[in-house]
Amino acid sequence: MEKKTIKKSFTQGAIAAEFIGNSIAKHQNKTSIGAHNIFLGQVRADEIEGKIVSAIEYSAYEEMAEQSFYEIREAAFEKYDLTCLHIYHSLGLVKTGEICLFVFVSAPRRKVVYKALEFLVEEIKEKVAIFGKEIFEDETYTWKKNS
Amino acid sequence: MEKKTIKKSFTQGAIAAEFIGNSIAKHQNKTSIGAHNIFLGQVRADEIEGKIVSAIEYSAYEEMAEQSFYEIREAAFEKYDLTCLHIYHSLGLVKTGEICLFVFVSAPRRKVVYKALEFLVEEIKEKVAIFGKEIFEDETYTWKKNS
Amino acid sequence: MTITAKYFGLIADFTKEIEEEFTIEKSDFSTEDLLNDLKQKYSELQETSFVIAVNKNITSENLNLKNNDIIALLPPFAGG
Amino acid sequence: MTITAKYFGLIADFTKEIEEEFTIEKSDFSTEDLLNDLKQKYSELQETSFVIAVNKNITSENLNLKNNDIIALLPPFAGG
Repeated sequence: MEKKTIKKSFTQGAIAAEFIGNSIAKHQNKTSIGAHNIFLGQVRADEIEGKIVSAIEYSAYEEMAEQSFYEIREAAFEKYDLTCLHIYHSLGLVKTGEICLFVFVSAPRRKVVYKALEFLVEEIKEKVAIFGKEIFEDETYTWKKNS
Repeated sequence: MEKKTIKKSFTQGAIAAEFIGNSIAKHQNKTSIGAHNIFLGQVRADEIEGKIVSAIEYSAYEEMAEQSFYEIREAAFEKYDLTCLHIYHSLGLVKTGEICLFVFVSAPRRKVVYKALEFLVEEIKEKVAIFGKEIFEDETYTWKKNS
Repeated sequence: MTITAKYFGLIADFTKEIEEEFTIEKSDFSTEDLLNDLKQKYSELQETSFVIAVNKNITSENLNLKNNDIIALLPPFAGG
Repeated sequence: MTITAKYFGLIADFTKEIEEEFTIEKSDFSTEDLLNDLKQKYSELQETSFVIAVNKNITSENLNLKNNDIIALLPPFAGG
């Protein structure tokens, strides 16, 4: 008997561009797919009160967050006619210019992928218990809030 | 004196997953970017009157189409606050499972990238003089129409 | 005057050419005149849906043609 | 009963702990009772915006707690 395991979305450190390229390559044997839509979150070198962000250190309530990712993924499959979808989010240190969020949806036809991707990203931002410490060049920090 | 040249969007054959990964990597020194959104068109193995599509052969009115890509790109920069955007479309043979369209938008904040990407893809589908011959496994073909 | 007609996709299939040059004796010759001549030459055009571009601009008006104009016959687009 | 409080982000900064176990003598003890105690212990909580999750479910109701419940104090989310 197969046990249904919850697919993990967290990954340690930044998400490499090469990993994204490989994920795309893995979908090329699924010939019912006509459209992919990918969202990438990249860490910005924001200026906050005169100091420049050099990295974000992500932490999470992991058990709860993986459960939220699972629910968001199920909701997306329920709402949209998707062939597959993947979510990856960083934990730990991600430097400016590096990628911390990778959301990937695929479907036979394109119309549905725009909406599905926006739904997923907005749900992740709003509902997943992830915390980000914006670390400045002088090693002080502030806690990030989503807007 | 520098002459402004129109960036070319057409590329010969399929767009490799590795090329997409490399494009993403090239944006990691732009630390004002917070969000990327990527659309990929992939050739489907559609069944049409009992025959399975094995490839699409793209042709175009190239001089006119490059001009259309240019105008669509300019319109997107006008409408949306984007850091950069890139469009690549295949010419020639693209097999099922391979990628024929790669549209890549980047912006400081995410809200704008969803709309910008959808605008670009829909404009490309509607306004660019590209033609696609859907080639079946038995080497007969039919002309593709966008829906 | 001399004008060039360009054919794409499905249309090039039955014109068997991708480009043709026409020398027009009249000085007054419009896109509609050209299309009428082409529909005579290629009867399949009568049942084909297409748009035309004059010098790379799509137009639905009946334009007067000038020397060296390029008229493209474009079947439905299928990019992406 | 024994309950566990978990602290995250900004809140863990001032609790200096990521987790604390509390043994409650009363059988009738709610999330609101817990929060009142915690606000006494960590005065910074009074000016901090957060939500709570009981056994991984976010709740805005005042729930009665049971043995082994896990209550997480979650400051604003910042994923992506």
